[in-house]
Amino acid sequence: MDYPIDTIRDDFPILSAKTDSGAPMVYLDNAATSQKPSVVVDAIRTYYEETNANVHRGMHHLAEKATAEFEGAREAIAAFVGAPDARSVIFTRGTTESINLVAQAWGRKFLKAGDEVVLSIMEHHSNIVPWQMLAQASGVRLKYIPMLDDGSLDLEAYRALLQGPVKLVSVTHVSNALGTVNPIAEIISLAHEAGARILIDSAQGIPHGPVDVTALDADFLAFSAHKMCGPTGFGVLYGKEALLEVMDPFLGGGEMIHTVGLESSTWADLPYKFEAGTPNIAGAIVTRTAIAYLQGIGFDAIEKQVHDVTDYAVKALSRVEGLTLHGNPPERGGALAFNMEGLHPHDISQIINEEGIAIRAGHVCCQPLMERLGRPAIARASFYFYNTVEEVDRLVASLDTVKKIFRI
Amino acid sequence: MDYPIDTIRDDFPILSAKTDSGAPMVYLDNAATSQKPSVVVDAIRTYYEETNANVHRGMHHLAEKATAEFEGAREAIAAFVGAPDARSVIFTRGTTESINLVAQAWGRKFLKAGDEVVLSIMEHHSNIVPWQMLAQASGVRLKYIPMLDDGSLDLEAYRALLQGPVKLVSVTHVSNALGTVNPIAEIISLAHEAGARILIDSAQGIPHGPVDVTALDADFLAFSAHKMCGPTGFGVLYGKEALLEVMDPFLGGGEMIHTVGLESSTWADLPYKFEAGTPNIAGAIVTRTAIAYLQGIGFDAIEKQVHDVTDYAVKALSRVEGLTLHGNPPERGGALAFNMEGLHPHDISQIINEEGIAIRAGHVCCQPLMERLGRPAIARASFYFYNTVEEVDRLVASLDTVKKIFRI
Amino acid sequence: MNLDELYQEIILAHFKRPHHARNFAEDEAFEEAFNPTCGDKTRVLGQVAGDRVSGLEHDTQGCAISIASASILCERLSGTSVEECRAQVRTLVDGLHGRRVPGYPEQDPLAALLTVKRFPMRIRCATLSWEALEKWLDRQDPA
Amino acid sequence: MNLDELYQEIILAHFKRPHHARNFAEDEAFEEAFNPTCGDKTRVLGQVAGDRVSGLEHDTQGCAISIASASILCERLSGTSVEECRAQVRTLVDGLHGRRVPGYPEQDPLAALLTVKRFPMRIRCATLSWEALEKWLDRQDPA
Ligand SMILES: Cc1ncc(COP(=O)(O)O)c(C=O)c1O
Ligand SMILES: Cc1ncc(COP(=O)(O)O)c(C=O)c1O
Repeated sequence: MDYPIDTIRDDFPILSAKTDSGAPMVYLDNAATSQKPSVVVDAIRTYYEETNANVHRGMHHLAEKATAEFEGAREAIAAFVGAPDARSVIFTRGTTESINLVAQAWGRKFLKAGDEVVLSIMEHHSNIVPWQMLAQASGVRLKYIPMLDDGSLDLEAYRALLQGPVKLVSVTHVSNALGTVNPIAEIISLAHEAGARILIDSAQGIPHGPVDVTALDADFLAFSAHKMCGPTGFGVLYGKEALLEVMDPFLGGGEMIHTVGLESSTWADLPYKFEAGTPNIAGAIVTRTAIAYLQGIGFDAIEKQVHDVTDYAVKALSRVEGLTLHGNPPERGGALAFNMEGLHPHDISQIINEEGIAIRAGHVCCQPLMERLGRPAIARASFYFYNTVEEVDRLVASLDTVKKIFRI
Repeated sequence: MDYPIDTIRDDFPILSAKTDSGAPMVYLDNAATSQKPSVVVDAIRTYYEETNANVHRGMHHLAEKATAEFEGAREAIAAFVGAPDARSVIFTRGTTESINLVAQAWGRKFLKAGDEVVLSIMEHHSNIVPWQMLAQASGVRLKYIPMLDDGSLDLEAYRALLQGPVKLVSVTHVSNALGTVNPIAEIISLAHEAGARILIDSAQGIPHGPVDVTALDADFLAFSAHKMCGPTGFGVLYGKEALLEVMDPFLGGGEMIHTVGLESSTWADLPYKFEAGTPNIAGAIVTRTAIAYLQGIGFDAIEKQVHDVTDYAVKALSRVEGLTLHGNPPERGGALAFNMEGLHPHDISQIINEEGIAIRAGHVCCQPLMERLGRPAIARASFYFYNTVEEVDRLVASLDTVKKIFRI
Repeated sequence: MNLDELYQEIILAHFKRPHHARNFAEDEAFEEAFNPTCGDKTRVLGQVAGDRVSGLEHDTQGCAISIASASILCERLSGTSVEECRAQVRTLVDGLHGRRVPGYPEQDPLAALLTVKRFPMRIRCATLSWEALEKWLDRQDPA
Repeated sequence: MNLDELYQEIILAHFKRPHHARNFAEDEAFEEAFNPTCGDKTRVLGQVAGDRVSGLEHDTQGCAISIASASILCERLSGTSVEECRAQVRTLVDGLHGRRVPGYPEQDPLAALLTVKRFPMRIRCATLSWEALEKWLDRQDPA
């Protein structure tokens, strides 16, 4: 069966929008956030119009219904990531909060001065700064896996780093800048061989293909709903139950307690110990809808479409004179980064925006990677399963306009 | 002009719903979360179908639009609370996260062993547990303002507590259990006279009437959107700029940084220093819609309706034999707590739910208050501006059913 | 859902006049179970001689279901063996969670308790004292 | 929006051949402004003799707007008084934020720079070097 691209695009009304300048939009900023299909937006409405109540604490009709849908979402998300139990699925605001949760609730308790945390040079700021804050608080040392020129991680150097007193490795599944798909199965087993725990930042991974935390033996895995057709303000931390059990709580408040005394309190069971306050209830429930939508299309089909479009883009952009594509990793997700001679990415992005083309320009939250590339900023095009090769053609054509305006 | 209760109720489709048992619903659990008017739900759709993009970092059409709406929401929320500048409005997941933010980013830096934090016995767990966690980490001591039998705070005792080395007072604006409206202007000025900072937990206050942080001279103020017709997963911390400026960051990640190096980073300006990661963008934008909706009805009208209905309920419930209403504070918001002789609140709640009536039963996240009342649990009815005296009548009538089932 | 099913005569009777109920002193050898979402709390203790459990008592703060459940528990299990107690706990808890259908005789108070399974938010009320008993049994014979 | 307005000939000329631009050594007495949302960075230094500012130079990593802006700044303000420099900074920044309309002559490169105000996401690009200059002036005469 052919990939039903037209039907799929119809699921996203925004893809037919025009920009202020009247140009039909080409949305190539999916690594920043994905668009949302109508089923997800409809599910938000249905939640608020038919179910809305606070969860867990009420025994009236709506509270029961909201709680059942909310915990049903947890079960569905647990199944989606291959978690053995819904207890190990913690709801957060997004990848960033998930990583901070581990840094604070696990790192502050179990890491001490001199212990090492291994990151990589291609991490998003959200997988760097929490560890720097931990380092400041506890004296932990940070080490970075360097990158080869093709944009892949230097696994030899990684092995060497693992000789040190490494207690945790925290790396990205897929680079949000270069699109590099890292060999996480190998990275995880090397970490475990060295006796280290591992966190996988799958913000850019899981939107493109399911992850099985049990098969991978990941200790922690973080992702955001908004990059996979879900709502803003919702994300997940998966953690092995045995690890979560012994961790300190993260934030304090309603929901995460067992008993509250004047002097001290005791903590609720998993996963609630880590979920203080009223959660993003609608967020959880419609993230389940988003996952079901993606599964309905099929992750194989999604991967193939993204792969085909990205591949096409790599080839097309390689032919643009004066354009440098960064990296050429063995496996690439739906993102690519480039620069053009004599042009700053901002100007590129601004000009092609007038033709309706949305890409991102800047450090894309990867300043250390920019240092490594020797560029203060890059232009990034990132694709999802609703993008097409025709859109890539429009991107490429728009770069001519840029050159024309800049008399290049 | 008469209060247009029918039009208002029409704004909330869920209010016309029936429960599983076929009874028309009477939603009296507003202190847990409010219902959402259609304009808010529509605004969510509009955002996702016409604007959705990640904020701040892009210069394409959608990113500009999303950023403008997101920052426009901040301006509107700043104006709503009387903040002198939008820089002092921090976006969080809700009241709970807002309070944790202060406990961690301000408390850990500026409070030391022996310093005292004054809370009250009627606080929600979300305004107790973060301070207990701080106490554990830093040796700060917690003191509690006791409560008089009428459900109001003992201000004499508060003055006495302020003789101690108090660095912070953190109290609720309105009790979520008893409905007590605390005299926050007085509480704030007493705290300031004693040289202490003050945080107001306005989760139950601001939904019923606007707060002017500048006039009140509040140092910090926290609230949640979901209790005031807004979405789940969004809340606010207002803080005085001078305080926010010198605080440490809270969570680390994208958006909250200025520069990121391998070893250390520098922080972004306010308010971004406290907003790591992709925020709940839709949440912020539609909270503005919720506030505009409330303003459209008019807070005077809202307050009057809630007051009238609550008053009516107090009188009607007082006539129910065997029913004890807790507290009789000089000023009462839209909540009241009661117990019935020979009955447990859960059974009450369960039985009246069959008649469509949604109240809450339990400790309502106030275990220390339950201790004070000498009750393990209470039944709570809480009202918002769409509730009516007829609904109160139905509540009261339903209590007869409870008695009948229990042969009382 | 029919409330008369939940609040059957026998449940109400046990709630209104709970058997084997008293206020325990803090230093007695009870075990406790607590439901943080609602604040209900039940404590259970008894004696063990040989493999016989006797004199089960409870101290319960809670709703009609949790009190009746504790009362029925003490009445039904006092005088049985440790083995039998454990088996009864598993049977009731599994029954309430719909994992297995216990073969309680129709007039058995346990059959009345089992109807709670149709009210998901109340299942924990019914299991609370049974959790406490299980903890208490664990402490008696840590095998 | 018309891009030709943003990328006028004079802006492009300054971008392609920026005036008074060079790479500063880390120990020179520059001041820096940085835009964290995009990573653009500009550094400015000069000399002050009496109340005269001279020899303004910049070291800018950034887009066409930020580079052209820094280039125009150095060209226009070298040789003016400290007072005049400060006034020009305020005039341009206020003009870009739409708070006041400066009376730049039509052919003035500053008039070209001012068109950036119609592109909200780029205003910071245009003000970056001016922020750095202001910081640098503050250090010269901390009055
Ligand atoms: C007085 C009070 N404070 C704090 C909270 C916590 O708010 P949230 O759960 O939205 O974080 C609540 C809500 O339950 C409350 O009523
Ligand atoms: C690789 C990677 N990690 C972490 C994040 C942070 O995710 P969020 O902003 O949703 O918290 C992102 C998204 O920008 C990302 O691309």
